[in-house]
Amino acid sequence: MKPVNAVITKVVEETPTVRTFFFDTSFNPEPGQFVMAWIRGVDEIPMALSYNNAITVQKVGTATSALFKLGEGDSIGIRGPFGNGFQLKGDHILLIAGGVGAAPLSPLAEKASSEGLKVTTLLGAKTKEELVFRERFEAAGSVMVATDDGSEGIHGYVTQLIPEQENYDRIYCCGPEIMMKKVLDKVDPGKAQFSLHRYIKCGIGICGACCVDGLRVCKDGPVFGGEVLKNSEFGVYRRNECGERVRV
Amino acid sequence: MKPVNAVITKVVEETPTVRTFFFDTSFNPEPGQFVMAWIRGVDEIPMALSYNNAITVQKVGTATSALFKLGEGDSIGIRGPFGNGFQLKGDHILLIAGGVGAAPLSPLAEKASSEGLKVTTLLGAKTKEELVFRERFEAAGSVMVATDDGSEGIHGYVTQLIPEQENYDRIYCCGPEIMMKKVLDKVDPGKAQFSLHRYIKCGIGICGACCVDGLRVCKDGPVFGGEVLKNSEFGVYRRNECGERVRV
Amino acid sequence: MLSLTLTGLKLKNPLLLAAGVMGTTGGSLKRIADNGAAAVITKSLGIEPKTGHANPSMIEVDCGYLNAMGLPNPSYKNFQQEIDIAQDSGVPVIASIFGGCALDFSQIAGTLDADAFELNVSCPHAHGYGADIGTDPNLVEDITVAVKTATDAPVWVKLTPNVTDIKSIGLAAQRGGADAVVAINTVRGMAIDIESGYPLLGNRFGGLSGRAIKPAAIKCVYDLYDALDIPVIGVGGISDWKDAVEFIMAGALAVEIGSAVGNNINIFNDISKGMETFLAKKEWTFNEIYGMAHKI
Amino acid sequence: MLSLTLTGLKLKNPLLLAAGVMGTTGGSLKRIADNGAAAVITKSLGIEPKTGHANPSMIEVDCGYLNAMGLPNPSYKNFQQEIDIAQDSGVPVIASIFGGCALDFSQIAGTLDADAFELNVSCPHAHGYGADIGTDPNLVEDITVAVKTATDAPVWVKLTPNVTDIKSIGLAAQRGGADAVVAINTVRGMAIDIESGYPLLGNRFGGLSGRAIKPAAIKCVYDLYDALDIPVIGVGGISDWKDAVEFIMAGALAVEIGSAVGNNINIFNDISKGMETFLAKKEWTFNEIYGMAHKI
Ligand SMILES: Cc1cc2nc3c(=O)[nH]c(=O)nc-3n(C[C@H](O)[C@H](O)[C@H](O)COP(=O)(O)OP(=O)(O)OC[C@H]3O[C@@H](n4cnc5c(N)ncnc54)[C@H](O)[C@@H]3O)c2cc1C
Ligand SMILES: Cc1cc2nc3c(=O)[nH]c(=O)nc-3n(C[C@H](O)[C@H](O)[C@H](O)COP(=O)(O)OP(=O)(O)OC[C@H]3O[C@@H](n4cnc5c(N)ncnc54)[C@H](O)[C@@H]3O)c2cc1C
Ligand SMILES: Cc1cc2nc3c(=O)[nH]c(=O)nc-3n(C[C@H](O)[C@H](O)[C@H](O)COP(=O)(O)O)c2cc1C
Ligand SMILES: Cc1cc2nc3c(=O)[nH]c(=O)nc-3n(C[C@H](O)[C@H](O)[C@H](O)COP(=O)(O)O)c2cc1C
Ligand code: FES
Ligand code: FES
Repeated sequence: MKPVNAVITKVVEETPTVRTFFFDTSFNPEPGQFVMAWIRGVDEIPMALSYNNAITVQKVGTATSALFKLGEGDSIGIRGPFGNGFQLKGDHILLIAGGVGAAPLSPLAEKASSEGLKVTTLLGAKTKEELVFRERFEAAGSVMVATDDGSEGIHGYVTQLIPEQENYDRIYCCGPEIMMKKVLDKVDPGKAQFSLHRYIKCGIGICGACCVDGLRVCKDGPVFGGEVLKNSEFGVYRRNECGERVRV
Repeated sequence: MKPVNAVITKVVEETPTVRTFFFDTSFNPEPGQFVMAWIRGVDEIPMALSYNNAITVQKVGTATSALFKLGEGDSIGIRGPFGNGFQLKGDHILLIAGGVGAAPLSPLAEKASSEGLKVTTLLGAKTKEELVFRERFEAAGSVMVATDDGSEGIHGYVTQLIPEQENYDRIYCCGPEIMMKKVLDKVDPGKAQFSLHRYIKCGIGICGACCVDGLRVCKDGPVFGGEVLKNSEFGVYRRNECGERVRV
Repeated sequence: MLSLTLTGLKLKNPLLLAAGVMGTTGGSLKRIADNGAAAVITKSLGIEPKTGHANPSMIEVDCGYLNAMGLPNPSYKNFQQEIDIAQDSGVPVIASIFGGCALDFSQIAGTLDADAFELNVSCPHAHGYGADIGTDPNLVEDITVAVKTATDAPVWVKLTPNVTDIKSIGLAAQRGGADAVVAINTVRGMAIDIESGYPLLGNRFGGLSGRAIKPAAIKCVYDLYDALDIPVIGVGGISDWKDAVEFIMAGALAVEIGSAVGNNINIFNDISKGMETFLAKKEWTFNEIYGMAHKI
Repeated sequence: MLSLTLTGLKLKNPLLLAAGVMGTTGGSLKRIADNGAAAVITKSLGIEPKTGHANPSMIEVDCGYLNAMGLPNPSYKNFQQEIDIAQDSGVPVIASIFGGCALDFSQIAGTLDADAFELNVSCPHAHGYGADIGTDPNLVEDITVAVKTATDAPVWVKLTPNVTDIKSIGLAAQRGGADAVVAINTVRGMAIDIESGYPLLGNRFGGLSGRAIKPAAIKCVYDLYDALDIPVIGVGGISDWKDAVEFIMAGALAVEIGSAVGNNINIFNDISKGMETFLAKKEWTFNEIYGMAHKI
């Protein structure tokens, strides 16, 4: 599919570095699916859908900065939704979100709660101001917070909040790879799903740029079960734009 | 569409010069629609469907002769069905068939009779032996015959059989162009449909080789109402393979 | 809102009937004009009547059509009456012509009365000049010069995409005095019937048209717009108004439509309506979108 | 029933993974091999790591895909470990390589340990030899000679269709000692976003792959089979077993599959099963259909 012209209808400042861009177009994704957002003349980058018709973006570099310059009435090109989504199962689920990793998990939380599941979220960020979608997770269930600077919740990493004994049917996780690796090491991999981040070029499963071993993040993922990630490249190295191995 | 491989399952000798080739493939045409029959290595030629799964061919030249060499188990390529079909209307219809022009009219006769219409057929040929599908027309209604040599029915042209006063709701005609022109001149053009013959190249309405004035025999036809044919090239001239005008 | 002047011809919109489609009879050309085309181009006409290649001469493939008609035509000698009938429609009638040498071309253009000439310089059956005139810049220039000398009507040169560098051929046409170039003719191609091993066309291979060739055509138009000073007329795979807009943004001042006429005889009206609605919605003029992809 | 020997390599079927698709990591190459490919070809490898063009670098269009990846690759220096992982699958691993001059090519081929080399002589960013090595028969011949000198492994030369005469390039490769030619690389093309006027690729234009280019590829394979004594490997638009059979009838001894892997990672198994069933039904051998379109 060619990109559709998505006109921005609203911009919401979620944190000092994170904004949600709402569009005039709904993409009806499974929670966890992503789109390729084309900021014309600049770059095309992968973004999870945080609502049916919105992406939630952390300003980190060229394309995200260019996007932050756009407002209501401006438009970008959007291809997607691509990839798989999270598979919702069980009665009580645990969400573990680091930073803007909250973007794909928030619609999952809402879907789960609307289906009557019990939802517990562990939400981490650098500081209190950078906590993303806290209200959405709270509306869907209970929330525990960790911040790097201790400005809210526990002082430290969100992984420290993972209860040793509590009984969750499923665990869903998205955040920096190092954090996700720690989660993978700590939980029952058969119960957990992780939304991965790799350099995406084609977005449609052809070029292979996004592979974790033989698995395509853009097409077979971005969501993978913990078992296939165990003993894989995940958490060890990723590939840069050239395809060179880079330690995580 | 590319040609399908149609395997000949049965060959029926209808007259000394006309054979019906049945295929393992049904094309479910409207009566009057045609296919492009590709005798591989030889030529591709237009043929009306005389049954759902058959064409009825008069041996007149290179391709038809090559086809006559094929038998059960042999195959040809078939594209289609193409074009429009006859539009069945009214309670009592008149069919006027000259020679192998009976091919597209015979399934029309059967359809009409199965829908309870009264069917009268005027069937013409050079000689008695060359009358095509007489039994099919008889099974569908009444039949009057004309032969050039008087070996059966009246001695003369089928057009002489057209009753001056009788009340037919619709008239359907297929045969040599000169004969059809005579019919057009004699009947109420608003009531009559004619299946035309022009040199067909593409068969799909693009090249324009088959045009009668601006009308494409392969796509807008082969069946046309008498009114659009009045005061047209029809019956006056046709185009040869080069597109030159040739008097009919 | 869509009207323009193209090499001196006044057109009500930028949509023309492509050569070889519904172009053998005056009646068919007139029908297309009556259905909204701003101008119509005849089947390519040569010196002598030609029957063309054996059938199958056109086949639908996955994303387009393969044809090897083999330039069937009644010759220019028999064609003035058809042009006259087509001109009754009130739109310009462009004669597409081909030949084996510059003399053939100039003889035809010097005799026929048409509103413009489109030189089909990719005749696969040329005599004297070898198989493919349109791949040799010198021949293209010579022929263009010859035709410009023979007629006062505007001269368009239609280019083949089956070359290493289409810009060099377009520049040759421009040097020869062409008033416009037309890009592209069909892309060489072939298909095989796997049930029998036979090539699907009577001529074994042919030219690909339709949706499949649009990206190649857009690239040619884009490059020619950059390289030339004369207008580029785009053709190849247009089947809706979006395609037409894409060509114009790539740098086509007008477009021709061929294969898509088969399934929609009213395509010219449909596309012009679609373009008008689009421009109105975007508050853009035709001039603003013309060559737009080069400006950003 | 489908097994064959191709330039000395034993293949269980004639189906190979095309260069640039799932070819950057040993893991992805191995996955494709495990899913039925008889051999896999790596992403094209150059002298230095390359990031490639800005995104969008690949876009689906009407009947295929446009890509302008820009040859992103980690360089041959970092790639032996990936080849080794891929070879664990048990199938031959062919290294696709590119460079700006014969020396680049021979340096890479002389260093890497692979079962064969495929020379990508249509790098759009070659230094020294200008934009398009693969359009110049002399350069193609020189590079082929250089690589043949540097390695004992079979050498395949992959040809671009964007030339006036692909046969002349194929003959040059053959003169240079190539063991096979591969046809075709992508067809140059472009698409424009009509909502904004922007070209849809970061690089503005790119190469067309997928269904749209099959007729062009079949024609190239057909012509090369006639012109050359070495085998032709076909590639371009294959998405089911019928397409593969069509290429083999056109004269391809084996075929490569690229874009269609995206939607069907199991395509190699699917196609080999489909071909086996077809041959059994027709009571034909692989050898009977190989080049069949030339024999009737
Ligand atoms: C499936 C998926 C979903 C994502 N969802 C979100 C989300 O919801 N919200 C969010 O803020 N971010 C998300 N990201 C990350 C986001 O794509 C990057 O932050 C963004 O591409 C940065 O672009 P930039 O030009 O601003 O940064 P740059 O200046 O280009 O570089 C900064 C870093 O961004 C990353 N990056 C750049 N281009 C790409 C690319 N094509 N593919 C992957 N990473 C790239 C690289 O790691 C790079 O080092 C997601 C990534 C993936 C793979
Ligand atoms: C819509 C349509 C339906 C037809 N249905 C039947 C039918 O049911 N039964 C039947 O016997 N015949 C039918 N015909 C006529 C049939 O197509 C010709 O008899 C046949 O093409 C002759 O081929 P040939 O090679 O044997 O003759 P040739 O040796 O090629 O020449 C004999 C004559 O056949 C005609 N012819 C040849 N090629 C074509 C072509 N591509 N298109 C049209 N006419 C051609 C020409 O008038 C030519 O002068 C139909 C024609 C049309 C247009
Ligand atoms: C059946 C057919 C016949 C054609 N005949 C001619 C011709 O006589 N002269 C010519 O210059 N181009 C000819 N063409 C090429 C078209 O004019 C056009 O360049 C090409 O088909 C691409 O446009 P499309 O994709 O809209 O069909 C022909 C194309 C078709 C499909
Ligand atoms: C994303 C992508 C990347 C490609 N990269 C290369 C490459 O690095 N080297 C090369 O020789 N061909 C490359 N190609 C061309 C393919 O190998 C193949 O020749 C072309 O895509 C046609 O085959 P297909 O239609 O099956 O995809 C690439 C194609 C695609 C789609
Ligand atoms: S980004 Fe191309 S396969 Fe995933
Ligand atoms: S035969 Fe081509 S339009 Fe009818």
